[in-house]
Amino acid sequence: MLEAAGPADAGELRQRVRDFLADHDPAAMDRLDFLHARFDAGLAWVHYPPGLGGLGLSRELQSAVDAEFAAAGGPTNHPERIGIGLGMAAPTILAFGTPEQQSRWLRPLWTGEEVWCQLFSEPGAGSDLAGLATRAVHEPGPGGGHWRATGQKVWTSLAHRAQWGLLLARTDPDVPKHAGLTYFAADMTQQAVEVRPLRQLTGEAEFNEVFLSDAVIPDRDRIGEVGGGWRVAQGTLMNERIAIGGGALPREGGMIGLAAAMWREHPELRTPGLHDRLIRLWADAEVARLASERLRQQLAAGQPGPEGSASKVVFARINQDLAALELELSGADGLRYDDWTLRRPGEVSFYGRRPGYRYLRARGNSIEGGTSEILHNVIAERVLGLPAESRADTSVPWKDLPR
Amino acid sequence: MLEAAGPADAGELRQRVRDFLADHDPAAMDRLDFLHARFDAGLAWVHYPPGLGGLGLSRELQSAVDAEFAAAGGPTNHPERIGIGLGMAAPTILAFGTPEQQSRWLRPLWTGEEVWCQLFSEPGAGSDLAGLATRAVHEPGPGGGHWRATGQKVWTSLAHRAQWGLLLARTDPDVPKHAGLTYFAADMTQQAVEVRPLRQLTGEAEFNEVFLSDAVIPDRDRIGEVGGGWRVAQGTLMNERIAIGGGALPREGGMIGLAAAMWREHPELRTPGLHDRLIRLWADAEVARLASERLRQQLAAGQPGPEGSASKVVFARINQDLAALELELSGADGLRYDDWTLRRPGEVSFYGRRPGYRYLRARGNSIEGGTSEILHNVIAERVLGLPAESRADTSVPWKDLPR
Amino acid sequence: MSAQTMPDLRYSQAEEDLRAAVRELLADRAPWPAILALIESSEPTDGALWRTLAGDVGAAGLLIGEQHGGAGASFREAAVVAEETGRAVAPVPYLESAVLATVALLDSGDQLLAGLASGAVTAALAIEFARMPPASRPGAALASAVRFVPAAPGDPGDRVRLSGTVAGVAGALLADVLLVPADGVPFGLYAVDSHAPGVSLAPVVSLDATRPLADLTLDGAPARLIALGEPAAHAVAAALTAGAAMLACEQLGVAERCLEMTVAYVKERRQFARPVGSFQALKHRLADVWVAVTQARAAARYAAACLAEADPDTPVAVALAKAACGEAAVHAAQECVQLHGGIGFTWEHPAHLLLKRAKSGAMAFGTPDRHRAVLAGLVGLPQAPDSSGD
Amino acid sequence: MSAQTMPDLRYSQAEEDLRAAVRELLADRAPWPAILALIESSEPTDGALWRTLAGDVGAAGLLIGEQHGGAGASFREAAVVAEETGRAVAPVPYLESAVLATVALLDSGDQLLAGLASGAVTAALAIEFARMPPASRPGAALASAVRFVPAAPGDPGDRVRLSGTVAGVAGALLADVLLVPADGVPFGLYAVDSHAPGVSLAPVVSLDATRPLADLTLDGAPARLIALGEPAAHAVAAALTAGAAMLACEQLGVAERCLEMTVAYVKERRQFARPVGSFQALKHRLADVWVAVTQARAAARYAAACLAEADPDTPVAVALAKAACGEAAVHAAQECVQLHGGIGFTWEHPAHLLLKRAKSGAMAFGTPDRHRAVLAGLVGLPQAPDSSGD
Repeated sequence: MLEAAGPADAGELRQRVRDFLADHDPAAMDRLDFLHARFDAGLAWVHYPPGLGGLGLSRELQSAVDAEFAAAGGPTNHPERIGIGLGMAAPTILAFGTPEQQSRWLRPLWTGEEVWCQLFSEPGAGSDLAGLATRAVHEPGPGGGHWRATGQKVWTSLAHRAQWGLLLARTDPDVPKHAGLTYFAADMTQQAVEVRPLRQLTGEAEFNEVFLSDAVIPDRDRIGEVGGGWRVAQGTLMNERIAIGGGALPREGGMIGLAAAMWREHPELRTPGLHDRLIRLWADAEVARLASERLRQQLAAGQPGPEGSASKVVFARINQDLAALELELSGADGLRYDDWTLRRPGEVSFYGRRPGYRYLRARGNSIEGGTSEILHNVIAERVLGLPAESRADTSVPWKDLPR
Repeated sequence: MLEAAGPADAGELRQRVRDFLADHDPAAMDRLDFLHARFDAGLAWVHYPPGLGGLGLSRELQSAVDAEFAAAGGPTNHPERIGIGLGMAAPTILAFGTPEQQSRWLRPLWTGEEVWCQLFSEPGAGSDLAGLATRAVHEPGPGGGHWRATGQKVWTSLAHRAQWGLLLARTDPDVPKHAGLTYFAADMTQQAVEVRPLRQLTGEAEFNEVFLSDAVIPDRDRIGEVGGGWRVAQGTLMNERIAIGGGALPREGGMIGLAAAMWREHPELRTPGLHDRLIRLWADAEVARLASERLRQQLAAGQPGPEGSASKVVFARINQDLAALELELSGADGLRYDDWTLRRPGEVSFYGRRPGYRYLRARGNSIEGGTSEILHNVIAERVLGLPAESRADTSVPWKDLPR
Repeated sequence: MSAQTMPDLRYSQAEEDLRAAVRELLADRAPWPAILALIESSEPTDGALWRTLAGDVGAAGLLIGEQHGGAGASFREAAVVAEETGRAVAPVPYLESAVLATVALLDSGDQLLAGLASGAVTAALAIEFARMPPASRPGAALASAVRFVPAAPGDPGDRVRLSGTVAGVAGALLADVLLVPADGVPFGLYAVDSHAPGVSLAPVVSLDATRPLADLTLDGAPARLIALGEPAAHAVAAALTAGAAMLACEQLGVAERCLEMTVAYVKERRQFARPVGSFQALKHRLADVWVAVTQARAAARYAAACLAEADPDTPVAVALAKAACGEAAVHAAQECVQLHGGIGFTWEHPAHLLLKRAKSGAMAFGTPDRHRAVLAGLVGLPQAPDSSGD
Repeated sequence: MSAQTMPDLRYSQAEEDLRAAVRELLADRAPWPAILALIESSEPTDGALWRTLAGDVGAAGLLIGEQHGGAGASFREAAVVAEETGRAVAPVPYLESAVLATVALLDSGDQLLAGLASGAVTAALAIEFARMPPASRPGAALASAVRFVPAAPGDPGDRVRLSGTVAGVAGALLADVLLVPADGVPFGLYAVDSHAPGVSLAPVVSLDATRPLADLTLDGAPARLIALGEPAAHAVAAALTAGAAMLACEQLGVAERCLEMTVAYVKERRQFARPVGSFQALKHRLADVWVAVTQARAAARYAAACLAEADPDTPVAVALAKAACGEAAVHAAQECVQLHGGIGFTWEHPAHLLLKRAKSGAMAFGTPDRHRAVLAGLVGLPQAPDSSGD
């Protein structure tokens, strides 16, 4: 892929990293100081603009940069712990934030000093996100005044560790539901925000419920226009789906690698029926990997396609089928579980723990980040142009909708 | 199953057949004379009422009667050639016909002297049967006058050999579509009825198109009330679905037997992946057979269940998957076909000819007699009680519907 | 079994009456919140509920002859109780004690049967819950890791001592008596008091927390001989076969409950200002679940009927039912979680109880896949040779 | 092939230009009514259209080097033409002559290449269309039923005579030259004039009537040696591998056309006073077809790229593509027929042309199932032993 942007760029970039490393010895510097310097040198995410941690280069060049830093033993920003910030908040802030917001938020986001979470779903608004009920009311004051938000959010990863929450709230109940939403960054550390663990069928509490009780949000932390929150949220969700379904992996990366390894290491567990399922899933997983790669090449070349929805749908199906296969392949061990104790894991992993956990966790893959049903609708209506479902709910004021 | 009605009945019935055979030597009698006598003795279909070919007994007793006649070498009415008459017309006439109609039609129907066909579907009314456009207009006269029917019907098996057609036509375009239909028996031999072969993707013309141009139907040949045709047609369709999906078969009857035989006879064609598909389908087919048997037991005991729709859906899926499997199992031979020449077969068979034909013919199993999509709707709405699709078309006059 | 002798696949009125009694008891005593609380406790089986079901309702004695105080009923009735315990994900060892252990004892006419029939005694068959019933080679498939050792001085004549381990035994923690298959010369079935010295049971964290498993270790535990040689092998094989069939019926109940719960939810849950059950794609998927349930029900009834009549088609019937009901239950449970959306993914909602019961049950006594492989052998559809090198 | 060296899986502008030219020609010259008429005629291949595509558009010479008058393009461009001939179910022997026969000749540098490149000569590889490409044991898999016999008196030195039969050869009826693999000592590849004495071709009624097959019988037919021994085996193996990959690309085109045709139809067709494409269950099924197409496209592109670069991952890429595209095409075609309802089941509607091309193509050069079996061997996932007797 380096060839796509011309080897001169890649070489020059590698040299720039080496020059930076010559001036900044990771072994001799404080971790945060090093990360700040890397950000300020535009070597955090090279496809971001200069001044915001990048150099305005192709996204594909990042892997060369990361490889150079890794080879030199540079500290990382622990991307596995700040996935929502990197995958969803940062692109949203870049696309919809003001210059002030970008300067204020992106640096500590990237270094991991400030963790972000996402306050979208509600108990009554899952697939129908635009129907959400959390209210934000404006109170005038200097600097645009502030907003007071009240409501309940669910399925919030990392809320208990987050400094900021990407909040979608209803600011005008008197207009149709999509038009009355506004997007904010809410300070999660204030008293008016209560975070409670939400336990899943795995036994873990990977997610949280978040209760907002007159939480204060300065108007300067509003992202996008008042009433324009739906559009901003769509951008965030698109990035979420790509993040879940489209991660770049080597062959046999992810769940297929675990299943294939168990197959190879345990000849005594093999059955013919499982072999047929395994090789079908191996082929499906490898083809899905190629399709994700193709999508990434298109994105890098500025030809975004609608295939991101396909990647997420395919990922969920394959992951679920593989997890089930792995569990059945486990023989008598498949009837056991490791631990049902309520825990709050520090990071999200689809591939951690044992087969029983992976089987149960994978059931969520077709629910989180847009259910497979919603993504099928998106494909049918936006890609294939089939008629939309008849919708009684898009033209009447939100407050008049039946609930 | 004989036990269900008590052995005394079965024994008595067998004796009655033997007594009949003692008086009517099949070897010495004209075929039709024999069939007429059998009908008049109530031994045609024992579950029909006395006087209409039956004895008012349990349907399950019929197999014992048929076995006795077969053992004695009695002529049959060639049920494979008059399936629509036996499976659809007769139950409809029995349920909705007048005593005069029953006396007039059932005897020649059963003997095969008069072949019946079904004039329901139209080019513009497939799944949406109630939207059909064939018009029938009443003209007063003695004996209730007559009707004149004009329109085009499709997917009519046996139309070129039929004496009678079960016709669903619109008699009132000014009321909502379901309310404006009336059910008739139309004389297919009149000049105003033109039958053209309709060729399928198999190359055969198993079906026909039927053009009615002011065809005359005496009012005495109307079945059910004017405007009550939809209810009568629903009865016919229910019988059609049971006929397609629910035939009693021995283990490995039907398509699974063909595929299993090829597997056993051609070890050189076997592959592991096909084995997994075959044994899954063997299990599915055997379970479907048990489910059909259970349905038949419920029907015989007067406990009709909604499982008939399931049988039809399952039959179509298994038949299609098996036909595909058989074709792939054929190796190089699977790339060949027997004959594309346009032919009008004398009888319908899903299992005839070679694997290529069976593969193609099976594609129709999920379309004919109610598509699998419509049957899924029926199950979801009538069995599970899920909300009906929003229908704009059921309350406005038929003539005002967009087309 | 030919079509001519097809058994009655319907439910009799007596079976429906039994079903109603069991359903009422379980609905009353084991509602979802109670089960969710139970699985977090130290004792995830409800002993009191089990005693009521076993003794008062008579579920424990269904398969036991009247001469031993049982009901002398058949696997048809036992199947109906299994369907109901499945529906309720009931935290009781019905399958373990009233089917597995009871069937293992039936032919012996052992004195324990009276205690089992009355509900006074609960037993478990000490065999791995994942174990396939033997199909074509019963002897070979019944090897046990437990060995008998010569009787100790002072032991009565019918007593020996057993040593060895059996992993993943279902129902052992609540059992008074463990029925232990042991190898030696020859294979034998023994009764061991679960509180006897030399018996230790280590609880296992099981995927289905409502059905606790335990690893059994015997270290010279005193044992009483129940059956020896061929009768012992036959007793264990019969228990596994019956266990697989009744577990299939239990899974039919799981699938039915999943479907009902999901249908009820999608009628209530509104998104986009409509019940989500009005969306056609969901309707068709639920129709598919219903179709799978109708098919599984026929397979379950056929297996119960074959067992009840000791029909020679029983191995085919059991393999069919175990595969069909296992897949139907998992399919229904996965759709139940999915169509409940986020709420179905939470610990507080009972959907996961059904999912774990479904998936565990599909693997216990052999996966659908393994049962289809057995079926292939039974019906003469041999596998293909390995062709990956072609 | 590692992720680091992942080839470009997109289409280049040059490829899109080539696609547009081919699509325009085929739309103009081979609309559905023309194809439906053609398959009822005595000559179901459109020779004139083929000459235009081969010569004027240059499709026949894409893979042939410039020194022989070809375009010196790669399998990436050839794949795009295959996608288009698939989309159109084009009644031309592109795959047969411009891929199979051409690739068999490429390494030999034979004089026939110039004729093939210009479109003046059409050739066919005399091998059963159902034949799998050899995966791990090329030699063993290439046994031929044709035998060479000593040259007749008066034959030139490079001529021998061939006898034997090859069943189900694609593209033979229109071919000027047949390239015949023959066993003897050693294996060889020969060119035979299709009109020479001793050559007889019996047309086969093929499942895909737009792709006629023929049974070839050689009875002392005069033949010219192209390659002998290892080069001959390599040439035939390369042809089959390339044929399978380009057929996969053709099937991608079939799948795309099925999807487009179906989407267009369900937008137009009204039942219940709504377009049937507004029913959500149908929408989700069409979304599934689109997803399958996106996946198949990546697999097809990867196979073409691997072939173009002679990448060592080619066997994996071809097996993946042949399986994925075959299943996608059949899936899309079956849904095309189903969602057209009755009209899709008629002879007059073109849906069956796509269905037959899809199903035949999925079986030619080996079914998806057989390619997955090969894949299992290539990636080290060995089969399980037969367990039906357990």
